[in-house]
Amino acid sequence: MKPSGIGGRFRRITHRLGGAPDGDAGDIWKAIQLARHAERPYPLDYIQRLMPDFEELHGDRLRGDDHAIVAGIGRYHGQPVVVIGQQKGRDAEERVFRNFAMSGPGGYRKAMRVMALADKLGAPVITLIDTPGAFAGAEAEINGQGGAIATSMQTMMRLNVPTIAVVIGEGSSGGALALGIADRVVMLENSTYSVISPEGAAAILWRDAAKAQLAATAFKPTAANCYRWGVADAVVPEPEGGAHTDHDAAARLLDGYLSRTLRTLEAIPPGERRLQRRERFRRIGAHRELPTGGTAIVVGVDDGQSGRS
Amino acid sequence: MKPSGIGGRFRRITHRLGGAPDGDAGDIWKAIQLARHAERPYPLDYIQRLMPDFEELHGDRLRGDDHAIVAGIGRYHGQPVVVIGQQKGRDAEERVFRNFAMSGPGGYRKAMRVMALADKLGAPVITLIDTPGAFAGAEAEINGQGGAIATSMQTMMRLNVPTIAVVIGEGSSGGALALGIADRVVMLENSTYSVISPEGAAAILWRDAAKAQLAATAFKPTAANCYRWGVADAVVPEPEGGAHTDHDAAARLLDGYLSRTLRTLEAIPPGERRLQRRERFRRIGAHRELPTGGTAIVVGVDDGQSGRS
Amino acid sequence: MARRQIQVSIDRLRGHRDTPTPRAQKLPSDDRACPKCSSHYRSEEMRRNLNVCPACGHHFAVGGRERLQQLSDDGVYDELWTELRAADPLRFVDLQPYPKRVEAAEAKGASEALVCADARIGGRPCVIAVMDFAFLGGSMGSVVGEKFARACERAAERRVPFITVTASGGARMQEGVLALMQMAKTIVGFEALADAGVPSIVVLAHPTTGGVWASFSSIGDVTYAEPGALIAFSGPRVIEQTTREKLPDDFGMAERQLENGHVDAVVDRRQLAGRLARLMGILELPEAPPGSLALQLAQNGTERAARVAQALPHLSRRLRDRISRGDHPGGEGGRP
Amino acid sequence: MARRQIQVSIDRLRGHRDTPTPRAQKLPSDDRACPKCSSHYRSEEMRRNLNVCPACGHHFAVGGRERLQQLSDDGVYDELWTELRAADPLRFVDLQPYPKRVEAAEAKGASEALVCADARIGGRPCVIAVMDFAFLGGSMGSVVGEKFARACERAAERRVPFITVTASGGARMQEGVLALMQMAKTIVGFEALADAGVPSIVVLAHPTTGGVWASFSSIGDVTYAEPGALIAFSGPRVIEQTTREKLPDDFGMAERQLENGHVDAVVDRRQLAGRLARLMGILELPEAPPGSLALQLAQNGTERAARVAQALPHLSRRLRDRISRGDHPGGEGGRP
Ligand SMILES: [Zn+2]
Ligand SMILES: [Zn+2]
Repeated sequence: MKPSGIGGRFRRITHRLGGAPDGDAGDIWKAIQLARHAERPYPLDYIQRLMPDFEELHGDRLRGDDHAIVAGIGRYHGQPVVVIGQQKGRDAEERVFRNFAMSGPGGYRKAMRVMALADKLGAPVITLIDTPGAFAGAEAEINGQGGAIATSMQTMMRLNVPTIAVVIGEGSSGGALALGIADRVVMLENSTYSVISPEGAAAILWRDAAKAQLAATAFKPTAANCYRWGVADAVVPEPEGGAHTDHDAAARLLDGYLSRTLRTLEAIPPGERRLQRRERFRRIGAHRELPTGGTAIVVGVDDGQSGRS
Repeated sequence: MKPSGIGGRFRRITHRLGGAPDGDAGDIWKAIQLARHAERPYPLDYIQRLMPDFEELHGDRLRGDDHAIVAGIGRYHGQPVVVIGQQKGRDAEERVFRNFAMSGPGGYRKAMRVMALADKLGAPVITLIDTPGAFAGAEAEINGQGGAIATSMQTMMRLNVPTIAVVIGEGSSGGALALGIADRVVMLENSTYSVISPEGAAAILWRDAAKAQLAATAFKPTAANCYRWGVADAVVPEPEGGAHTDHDAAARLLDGYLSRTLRTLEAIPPGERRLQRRERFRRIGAHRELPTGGTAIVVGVDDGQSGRS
Repeated sequence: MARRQIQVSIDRLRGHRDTPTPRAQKLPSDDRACPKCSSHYRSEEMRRNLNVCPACGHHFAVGGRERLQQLSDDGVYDELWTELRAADPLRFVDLQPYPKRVEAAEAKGASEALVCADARIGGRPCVIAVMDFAFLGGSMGSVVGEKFARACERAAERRVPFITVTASGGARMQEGVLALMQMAKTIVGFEALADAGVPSIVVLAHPTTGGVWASFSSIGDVTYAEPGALIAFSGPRVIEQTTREKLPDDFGMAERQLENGHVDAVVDRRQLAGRLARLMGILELPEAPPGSLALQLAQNGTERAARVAQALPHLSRRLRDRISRGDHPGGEGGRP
Repeated sequence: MARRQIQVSIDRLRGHRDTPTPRAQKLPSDDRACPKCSSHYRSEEMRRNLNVCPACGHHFAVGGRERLQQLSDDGVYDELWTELRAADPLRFVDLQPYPKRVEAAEAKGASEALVCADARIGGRPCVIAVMDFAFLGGSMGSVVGEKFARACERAAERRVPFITVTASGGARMQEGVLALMQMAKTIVGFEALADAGVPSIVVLAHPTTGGVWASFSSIGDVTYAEPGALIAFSGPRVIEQTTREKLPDDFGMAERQLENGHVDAVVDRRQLAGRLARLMGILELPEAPPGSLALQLAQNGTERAARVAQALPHLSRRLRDRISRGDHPGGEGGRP
């Protein structure tokens, strides 16, 4: 392949990444609509199916209880497991109550407080991600929205227990990633994971909020693409037509993945598991290398195999 | 000695505790007045004398910066040391700014945040205690004054670095104890350490705020008594007439104790040091034991030696 | 887990069980009046309803042993360390000498402001420590601190949950700075639980204030509160005196503290035992100690190690097929 | 510590040093106008004042290499990893293709939005990572994440402080979810520092927003901010659009964030190098590695063990004498 210098043409890194991203705008837009479907199962829908004995915990132990995030501990396959999820509302009233699953710093701090409990008890942590982003508000800023997200990531990076993050709907921006640092990050078949919500992207990049569909598809945020990029470790299938068509079946499919993966993770010593988790996030990204010699080097998301050509 | 049953007479435990508490009301009141002397050195007075290179840190990383507590890191005898102190104001304006050294939850959370830095860097922690108590206000309660004090104690109990708490003035109530969990707890010669401020005690126990002097002396909160009770590990002398007469000399005397003690503590492996710290607080207290046989047993503050009689 | 009958004579304990609360004592007869709805009830009737007003749900105070009886299966529990009694290290005298106060409190039947016991709730063994507001306002002195620490250590050793029900005005003034230090001692007790990975469940009853709220009771793993319980470091009166603030009537109440983020749930006393049993069921550690599962699966250690170093498989074209089969690259653990 | 001359040719780097900020580029001449006080200055004059308005103290933007030069002793630093360049994993196109944007940014001289270097400040070695707002708004993509993590790892290995100066609009949209993941990568970098006990010092320049504020830049060990810098997760315009709130002019400004508890100090750029040097002096670990002091004092191990088990000495009557001598029971460590 032709070497590229500064300002030279970009090499295609798609082969290295396991194929070009799926770019069909129609398919992507469909996934985005399914990920946000009003009847899609939310964390409490999964929780009640996966663990009928579940104790929801409330409060950040600082100054409030953020309803955009539900957190608690339940009995799952014979052991206590902590679940933390971003909860959208099912009807108009609940949507306001849940603030459309856009939490403030208190939500992440509630999550961290429950993570600490998981670490104390040795209970695995499962996060269920479904948010258009962290809340944008003056009070949230004063209370340290940035620091809350960063500290949540740091806390998850340090947990001694097995952790799985599942993107169940739309995972947008740092508000999603705050709960997304885990030993395994997986996505439901029709979920999306993106740096920003379509509406936010349209306003910022196209300077036109009406360009949401265009913006959404530009990010190609489907599960299959995220898998290719190394952002998702696995894609969990949904019932035919999408998770909203059959909550029970969706929960069963997720259950299969979670229970198998928890067994796998529990077999790894905690210290090693923590290092692997770190290494996982240390690797993700795509850049070119430009040695002084002028030869282009491509480094993909995973440098365990040769990335030089 | 005569065994005592339920409702029987209390045995004197003073011998066990190294002598009866000094009960002279005049002496006690004098110590209380010296501990609260308006010219007494405050944390920043000691800090500027002990460590001219000191970086004050601000903020709890949550929502504010409580000026009743000063915290930072300074160079002390060739190593970084974290200092956290309760700071009264020197004049009327500063007293209001410092809220009379009565901090809210944010003050303790600022302290904890700086303690975490100490643990990361391996820097010893020195706390300087001087407060009439934690602030009593509605906002402080909503923000979890109770939990902040408890968590601060827990954090100090867990620190891996050497820690010394110094009562430099008046140490009253949980507001003082929040910074008082350390490998060594020491008191300046004229400082006091009590469960409540004299004014608070008068209002509660005598139902008469004017009875402050009576209440103050009833608690016998002098350094010598606290030493007898095992609450203080050492008493650090002050200049003749009290610390307020010569801040430089007071700082030199404290410096001698701190530098020697840090060397001693640093020689103990962190895990052992933490266990000793726990054991120290596990022991403190005075109670009777009443076996079924009816023989009274006195257990003092320290059961390393025989306490049975 | 098989239900084991606890071998303990509780005859002597039962004698103490019905210690009436201070409020009830003020009534001349066996009657109680509800301060919220003014209904009158016989003590026996009230007790059967767990000291909750049958008309309006107002939660009356409950004595330490009465609470243990309410929570324990069949009312059977095994009280611990009744031999620990208050001393008078300060020779403290306020309006009366401290020993006189202790004698008067002991004469009502309780031995101290904290009652500890081995018990079972819903068949699950636990260690319970209950504060008794009737004993010197549930104040925390050296005996409370010592018993509390022992109870934590006992739960940690036996690996059974630790449950505590609070009701306290705070530190016991009459023991001075030694009472203050008991706050730290309760933190030491909780450290033993943390080391053992044993859960702490805190139930906040009315009132939980001062040094008790500022120590163990605010840092439980799970925190329930009884309806209407006052939960505060500084009580409303102290705050109003200090800051001249006018506080709302429900200031510091359990329901507000739930909103403030300091409580996980407000639980009606009549549901409390059931909730605790259910919670213990959730929190129970798997029968096998941690690591045994690891051993069991250690056989695939080499496979695992290979996966850790493994690069992203070049499987893109087969991805969709595999998704539809639920059979993802990387096997059961997904991609390494 | 002896001052070591860094062996590095900076001729090539100097060529890039004067990258003008976007604002300055809009001016036709070599002049700059202060948006706060309207004073006009020549670029050279402004640069000598570290891009701070000499009249009113307004802090102008500073390019990455310019910042390195400002902070490093004698303006000498050793830039790292210039060979890392942006890729286009999404084949992203908004109003123009992402590669075109990168080309245009690179053409101005900078290689990416983060510039890393070995340097000395006040004689103390450190690793510095500076964001360059002129390069695609200082946005954080894969190259920024990779360089950042490497810089942290390098500081951890060499046990020298890590200093970062931020100026960023957040994640680089054009790299999609891979840009989002760089937030996590910076946390991994900080974990390396935490493991090594190496301090992280964050300097927040205008603006520090979005994913940069929501990752490493909000969790430094010590956090300085430049006067007037906007520090926020969501910027004021987004908030006003979302919530219809009318925000004060100084919303999210460094001075407010100091009050809000998120910043340790607001530091004028002209004092910054001095402050950093002083701070590194405080934080410097003792020459001897941890434990050597322990070894040195291990000789009194038996004495110490005895003291640990030792009970409170019965020394009350001698206490006062000893206090006055400064010679307390328990020796240098006080009571065990
Ligand atoms: Zn009623
Ligand atoms: Zn100006």
